Amino acid sequence: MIRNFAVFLLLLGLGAIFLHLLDGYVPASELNQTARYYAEHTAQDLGAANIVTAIIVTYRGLDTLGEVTVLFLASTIIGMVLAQGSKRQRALQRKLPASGELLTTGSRLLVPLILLFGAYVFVNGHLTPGGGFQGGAIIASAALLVLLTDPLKRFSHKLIALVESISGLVFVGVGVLGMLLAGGFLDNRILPTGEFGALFSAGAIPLIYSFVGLKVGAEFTSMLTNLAETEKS
Amino acid sequence: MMEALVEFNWMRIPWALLTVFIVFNYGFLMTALIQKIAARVGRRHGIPIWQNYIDLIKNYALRTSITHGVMFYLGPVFRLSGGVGLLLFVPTIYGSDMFSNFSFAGDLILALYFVFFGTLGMALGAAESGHPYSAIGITRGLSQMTAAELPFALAVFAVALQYQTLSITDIVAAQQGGVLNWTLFTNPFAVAAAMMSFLGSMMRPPFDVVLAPQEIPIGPPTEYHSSFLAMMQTNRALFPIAKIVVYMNLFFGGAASWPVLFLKVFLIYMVSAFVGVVFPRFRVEQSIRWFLIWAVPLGILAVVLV
Amino acid sequence: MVSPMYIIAAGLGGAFLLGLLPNKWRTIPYAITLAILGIMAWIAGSWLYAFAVQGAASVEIFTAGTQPPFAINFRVGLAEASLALLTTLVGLHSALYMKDTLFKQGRQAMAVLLIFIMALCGVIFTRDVFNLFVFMELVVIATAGLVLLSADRRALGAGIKYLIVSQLVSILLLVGIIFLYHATGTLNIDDMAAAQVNLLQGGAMAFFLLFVAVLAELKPFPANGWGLDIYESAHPAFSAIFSTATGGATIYAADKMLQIGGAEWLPAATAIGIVTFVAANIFALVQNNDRRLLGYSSVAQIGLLLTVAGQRDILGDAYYYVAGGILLAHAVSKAGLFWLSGLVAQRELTDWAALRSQPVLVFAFATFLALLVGLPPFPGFYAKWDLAHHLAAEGRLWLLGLILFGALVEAAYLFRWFGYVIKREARENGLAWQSVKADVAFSAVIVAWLLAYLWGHLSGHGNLLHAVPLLFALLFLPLDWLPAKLKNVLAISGLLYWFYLNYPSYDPLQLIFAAVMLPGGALILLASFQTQKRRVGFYPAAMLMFAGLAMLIVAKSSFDFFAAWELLTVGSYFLILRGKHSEPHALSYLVFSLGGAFLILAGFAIAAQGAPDFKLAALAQVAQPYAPWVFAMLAIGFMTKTAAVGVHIWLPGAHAEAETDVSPMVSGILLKAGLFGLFMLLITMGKQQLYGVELTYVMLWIGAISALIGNLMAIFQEDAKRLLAYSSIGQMGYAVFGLALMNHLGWLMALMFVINHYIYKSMLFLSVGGIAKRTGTRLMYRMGGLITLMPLSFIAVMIGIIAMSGVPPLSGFGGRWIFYNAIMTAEYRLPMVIVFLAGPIAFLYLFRLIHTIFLGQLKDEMRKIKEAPFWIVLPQMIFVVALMVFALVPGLALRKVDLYMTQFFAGNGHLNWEGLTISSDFGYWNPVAIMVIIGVIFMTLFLWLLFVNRKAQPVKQFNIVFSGERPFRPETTHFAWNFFAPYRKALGFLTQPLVTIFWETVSELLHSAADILRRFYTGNGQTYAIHLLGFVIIVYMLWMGGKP
Amino acid sequence: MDWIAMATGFILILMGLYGALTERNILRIIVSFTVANTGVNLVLVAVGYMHGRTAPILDKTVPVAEAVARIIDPVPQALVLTAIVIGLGVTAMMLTYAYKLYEEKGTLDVSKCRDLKW
Amino acid sequence: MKEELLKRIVKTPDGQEIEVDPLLDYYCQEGPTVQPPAYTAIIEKLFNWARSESLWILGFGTGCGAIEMRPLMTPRFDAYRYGIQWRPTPRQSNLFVISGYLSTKTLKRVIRSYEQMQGPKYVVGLGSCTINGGMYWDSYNTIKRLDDYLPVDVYIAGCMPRPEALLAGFEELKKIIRAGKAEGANLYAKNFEWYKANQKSVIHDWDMPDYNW
Repeated sequence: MIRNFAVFLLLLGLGAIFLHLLDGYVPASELNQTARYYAEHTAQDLGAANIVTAIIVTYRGLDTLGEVTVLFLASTIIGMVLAQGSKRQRALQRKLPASGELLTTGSRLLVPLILLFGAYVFVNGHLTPGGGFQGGAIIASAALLVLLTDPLKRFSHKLIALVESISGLVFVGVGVLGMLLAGGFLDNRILPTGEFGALFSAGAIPLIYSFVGLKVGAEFTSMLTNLAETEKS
Repeated sequence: MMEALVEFNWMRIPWALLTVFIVFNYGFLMTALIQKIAARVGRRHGIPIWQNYIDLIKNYALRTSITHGVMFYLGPVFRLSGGVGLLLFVPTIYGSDMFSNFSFAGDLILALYFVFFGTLGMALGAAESGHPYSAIGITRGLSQMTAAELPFALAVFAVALQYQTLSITDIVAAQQGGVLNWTLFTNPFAVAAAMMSFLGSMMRPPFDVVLAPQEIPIGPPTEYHSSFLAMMQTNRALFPIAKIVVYMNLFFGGAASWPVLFLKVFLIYMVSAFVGVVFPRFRVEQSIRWFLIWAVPLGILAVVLV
Repeated sequence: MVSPMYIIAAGLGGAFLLGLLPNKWRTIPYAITLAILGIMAWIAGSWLYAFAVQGAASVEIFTAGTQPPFAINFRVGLAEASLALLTTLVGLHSALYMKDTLFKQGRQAMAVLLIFIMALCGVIFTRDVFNLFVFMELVVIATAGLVLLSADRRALGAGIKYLIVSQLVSILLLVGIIFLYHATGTLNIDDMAAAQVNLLQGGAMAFFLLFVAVLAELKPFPANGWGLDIYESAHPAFSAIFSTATGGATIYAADKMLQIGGAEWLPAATAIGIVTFVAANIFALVQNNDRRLLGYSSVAQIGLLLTVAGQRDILGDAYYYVAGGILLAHAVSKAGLFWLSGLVAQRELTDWAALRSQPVLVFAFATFLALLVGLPPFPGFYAKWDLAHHLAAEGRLWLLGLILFGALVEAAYLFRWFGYVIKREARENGLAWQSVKADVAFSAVIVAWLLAYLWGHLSGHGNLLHAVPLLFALLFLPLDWLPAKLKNVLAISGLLYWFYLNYPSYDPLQLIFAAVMLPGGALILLASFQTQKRRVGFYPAAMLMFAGLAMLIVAKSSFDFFAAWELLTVGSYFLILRGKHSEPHALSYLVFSLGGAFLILAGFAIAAQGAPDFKLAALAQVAQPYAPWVFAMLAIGFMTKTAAVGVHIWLPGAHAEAETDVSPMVSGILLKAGLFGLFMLLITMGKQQLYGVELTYVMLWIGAISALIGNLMAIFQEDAKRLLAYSSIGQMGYAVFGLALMNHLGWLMALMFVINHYIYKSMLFLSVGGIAKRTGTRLMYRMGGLITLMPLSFIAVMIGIIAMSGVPPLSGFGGRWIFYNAIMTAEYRLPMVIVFLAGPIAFLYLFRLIHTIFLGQLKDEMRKIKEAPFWIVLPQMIFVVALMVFALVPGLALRKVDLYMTQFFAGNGHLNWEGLTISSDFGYWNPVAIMVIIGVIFMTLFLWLLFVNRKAQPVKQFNIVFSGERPFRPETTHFAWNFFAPYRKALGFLTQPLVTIFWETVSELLHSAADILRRFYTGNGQTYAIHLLGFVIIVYMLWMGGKP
Repeated sequence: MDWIAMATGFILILMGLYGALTERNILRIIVSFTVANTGVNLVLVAVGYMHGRTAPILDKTVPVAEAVARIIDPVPQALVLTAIVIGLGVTAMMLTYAYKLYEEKGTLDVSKCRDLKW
Repeated sequence: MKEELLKRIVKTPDGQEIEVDPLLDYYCQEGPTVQPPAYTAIIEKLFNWARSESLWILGFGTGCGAIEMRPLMTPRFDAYRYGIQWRPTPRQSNLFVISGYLSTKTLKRVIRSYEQMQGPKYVVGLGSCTINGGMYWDSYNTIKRLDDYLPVDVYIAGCMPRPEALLAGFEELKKIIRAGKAEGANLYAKNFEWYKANQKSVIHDWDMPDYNW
């Protein structure tokens, strides 16, 4: 009881801090220097329509690299932790009722569409809103749908790991190439920026972002499958 | 080293022996006289004056003796050499070169610390005898002596400060010319403290628990006999006189001639006799407390006020 | 030069590459991991080489080809390169260490490890705040993953707590970053620093959140429960990385944050740092799980680093030297200790005693502790010295005091642990020995000594490892396998040669101390010939002590003096620790000595007032407001070494429990170091007034009281060595009293005591040691009647007690004579009273010593014992001869120094030495004449008695008059137990152990406070999160207050 | 009016934290932390919002020339994306720990694993 | 034989086993030797005169005569006038006054004290009990003739002689000493075995060396 009351008090304090922040907050009237730079230079430097993607992939490419590593890390650790062999066999033998008619036919129809839509999203990352992460999530949702319909379905871990590692290596490779050929690590100008708005424009951004999409999709699916395979009940 | 031997006045040795002989005889006679006076206080006739000589001869005449080891021998030797040494390092007769003995070598501090020489040796010898009573006697003697020495050391320091010198001959010289400039009158607190400590060191009743005949048979010298005892008897005659000579020189104006010395020594000795005859015996912790409560404050006063 | 970006690329590339390999493979992925870690280390190392050796400027690395504020940039300077090298090396070694665990877990764990190290390097290099957040989160997740590697099942709980708290931290961090971005308009650290965050609208509040979040990562005091659990339960190799690399990287991140925050935030960082440092150290006092203790210690060290970071404004360019020294010392020692903990099977502190089976590991353990506590010659020592000086120069004394107090507490519990290792009995399978793990641990030792050399080289005060005496001492480490006799010859010749080498350069005062310490030490070392075994560890420790002493005497600057002081303290600690039951006593000795040493450090720091190289002679010119404080501190520091009353309780145990030949070394020689210090102090600073009280007058009283108390307590001891130890306190009290008289003869008396005390105390300790070896006991009442069986020891003890009691013929009387002449001209008289009482009391315990051991009744079991071993008796006989010579011709030693001292006291009261008589203004003393006269009287009487008793019948021990009865048994007739019972009744109240009770209550207070307060960590993850939240709120309320 | 988004973000954080710190069951803690993370993401985005401006996508409606005047601040958008992914990573870790906790201790109560204390 | 006097094996501090026989190890086994007057007659006459003038009595009172010795210290009789003094230890005393009947138990202590006295030592027997057993003539545990066990110099008859008789006895003893005939110690040394046989015939638990130095 006292703990809850203590937590409540502390959160009131934190609330005070946030209030302090809030009333000290004055929304900016126009872009600050970083944002203005991005707004002006993204188009002709990188040739990417979606400034956010440009920032994510090139300007703050290292963050993205970090993110991807976070995901890779999470999936490897889950794989490491849940990879105890014995549980996997027990999970297979258990008897399950067949999933509903609606679900099986629906999924059979929707899965390819979702996959296609996911691919579209991460391919056009530099033009339309969205990008590698969003596309990967969509692909993973497809995998989730498949698992929902048939919980005992096993994806081949080898394939997922392969996709994951290759896309990671490509990402790092492109980064290193950026350093060798262009201005710095993860610089996208190793490929021609092409004319503004076209599919094959903005240098290496689409390439990086699509591989990021594949990698994220692979990692999510591996996480999901690992969690699913160790399901007891 | 050699030139020191050459200029050393060889005549000093016979004079020193003469001093020892005089003091030795005077010691025997005076201690017998004091015992006779103490006896007369008890309405007894008391021992004949020359009894000490007889006892000495009788002890040397004893035909057998036993020994507990080397240290047993060294006990009385330390004791007597302590007594003789103390006598010789202090000038007995002021002014006469003959009787200033070897006082050229050391001075007040040597006298102060040489008292311990005899005590240490006696303690070692008695301990070698292996007798528990002698060990108990020594612990009592040493404990009492530490407390007794403190007022004396303070008095000596006060006197040294007063006369700004550590040489006994200078101190005696400063007290010449009339009774009034004795230290007794110029620095009474020091003398009071010194006399109290004098009582403690004379092994007379209030502080004679060390040699208590009934309680632990005469303490340290329990195992000593025949010629060892004879040597101790000579020291028991010689050592008090030597100590009193020091007291006399420091506090009572020294002695210009032998008769004056004999008289002063006798009177100082009588002080402890008077007190000894009247008072019962203190336990060791009582005597320590007595010294620390009564004698030491006087000594501190002497040191601070000088 | 390869761009540091490749470190990141290599780390990531390797991780993804490992992803490709099939699960079954083990050796190839492991090889890849090691290779990549090696490459990363090589890159960092090459950059460090570029900066350190070629002195290149720091380099900016841009990503994405655009200027920093608009893209993330890395900066690599000297600090970053060294930190990166540290991280990668520790990562590599830990990978080597965790070979079996990694093999069991497979390639995923190796990938996680690679990413973990890469992320840490990222945190070090990045100059972008959000990028810093990303790398920190990477570190969090990698840590959560790697924690599960541990064999300890409780790691799971630790992981959960860690994740809960890091979630909270990441929330605060994110909010802080975005609002800071909103305020400054940029995410780059350097731009933010330029933008004066505190003045901007809402900037201070945003920075506060960011600052608090980064600090929370550093495990500050109230909110560090979660960190400690990880240390306790994770795999030791991971804990090594976690405490060194993560600690280092995060502290560097915090330092970057402080650059943004500017000077207003430094006091906050200092406050949090010092609270963490002191609290963590106090909590560590009651730990008995080794890894949790190491956890507390690393939290404390990180707190200290934060404090140092908080002082970066006053440290100026020395900042990297001090912070680097402390950080690297912490890193290498923690890594080494965690790796060692992997070798020990059980987790109790006492189980580490199993290390004793491998002496190399014990040496490694000692190196790591010395490195951590900051003892010379390790970097921590130089760093603490400079830190203290800068703090004192700025007048931040309370901070200096807290740091030194924390360091003392830390030294206490670490060396208590060392005592367990050396002394406690080891279980048979205590050591889980694996050669790989041992090699990794030992590599840390090599790095430690390299760092020691490097920091010495960089320090402005001259490299300690260049000091010849110290090198000579360290030479004995590799030579430890030689037989003891050979090493002893080497040691003795080394000491004598060093004395001979420096003989012309000593001034008379130094000559006396040097003569006592070096040839004197060689003389006592003679007694070490009697051991047959190899005596592993004795000679390095002994020579370390002697090296410290040799350097102390010739020290010119305060740094050399203090370094020598700590060397001899450490050397003597290891020496005393060798005794069978000396563990608690050695610990109390070390804590008192280090306490004193830290006081001296504080004193020198305040005296220096920022001067880089402070000469000892400059002590005289210290400005008035500080001079008395400096004098007081230095005097107390030196008096802990001479065991003045109040700080004396370590001495009896330390000297009594030490080995036979160590006791004389420690008692006869080591106490003189304190006296030499006091001499140096009084020569330079002379009389000082503090609040109107004359400090030398206080010293006079302290000297007198310790003389009285020392002698008084010596009387009632039943153990012979304790008796001698207490008497040393008394004699040192005399010497301090002489020094405090502040006149020519007083100092001469102190010197006389230096020589006298060395001769007779070493002699007595050697003889008592020899007797204890033969009779198997030190209790006096169980011995007795040994005079016939051990005549040489008897002669030595008798001469010793005659000299010590001050009875005329021997040299003790010389000391008393000078004492009397000295007090004649002294202006204070009351302390004399106590010293006069202390004089005769010395008599009592001396007689007790000789009576109960040699005279009295011989016990049954002692009937057939032989004389003490030859090598113990030989030095005693040499001492007897030395005593006789010194008694006869004191001028030999004192004449030159007497002239030398006239310069200090304008010639009043000096002695003149014509022929054999020594005369002062008041009296004269002719030692030769006295000796001859007494000798003649003595011999005549002795011969007369021998002649008269030539037919005396020698009898045995029971032929005594026992009032007609037969003595029962020798034990019952030997009067020795409670020897001075009446004295105890009379003056017993003076010997109440008040000081002991005081110090015990202090330590009891600390331990119980720690024990109660540590319950604060309840073990519940949510409670830890609440603690963190509370910490944030408190810091907010305390610091932000009304700020915008 | 545009402070509503940020205020809701802060409120979401406080609610999430309250849930995380008082709930015993680890799954509920994970869920409340996710709520808190969404709150943070909301605040992140809200900071970047500028009144009367549009998304930073340069297409036909927002030509490159007047981009500076028409688009909102793109940087928080980029940051929020990374924050979301990192939030997901930490949540995945928490789920693994929850799974291991249940497997080890057989319970989902966080306060049960308190053996590492003092 | 008492337990503490039995031979025993003792372990020394360095582990060996040594055998300790208290009677042999703690006591000197030598017998007494005849001590002839060492110097010329004149010196011996002087010594005898000195020995007679300073008789130191051992404070060892047995039987009912000890009470008679006390008045000698009081003003009325004052034996100090004659150089007679009491010494608490046998070492320093020359005269051993056996002041009454002697049980065998006390005889054992008397023998020990007598043998611990030095050089020319004299024994004075008080009362008839020392002469012929006195009124305890038929008692099973008293000594009938003191002379069989110790060389006695003077007997002072009376069933407890008064102090004046004691003083007269001491005068008698002085005469004998001055005449040089008080050689009891040498007599004891000469017929040591005879004395010892008599003593052992009466004392059965003989747990001390033959001659107690």
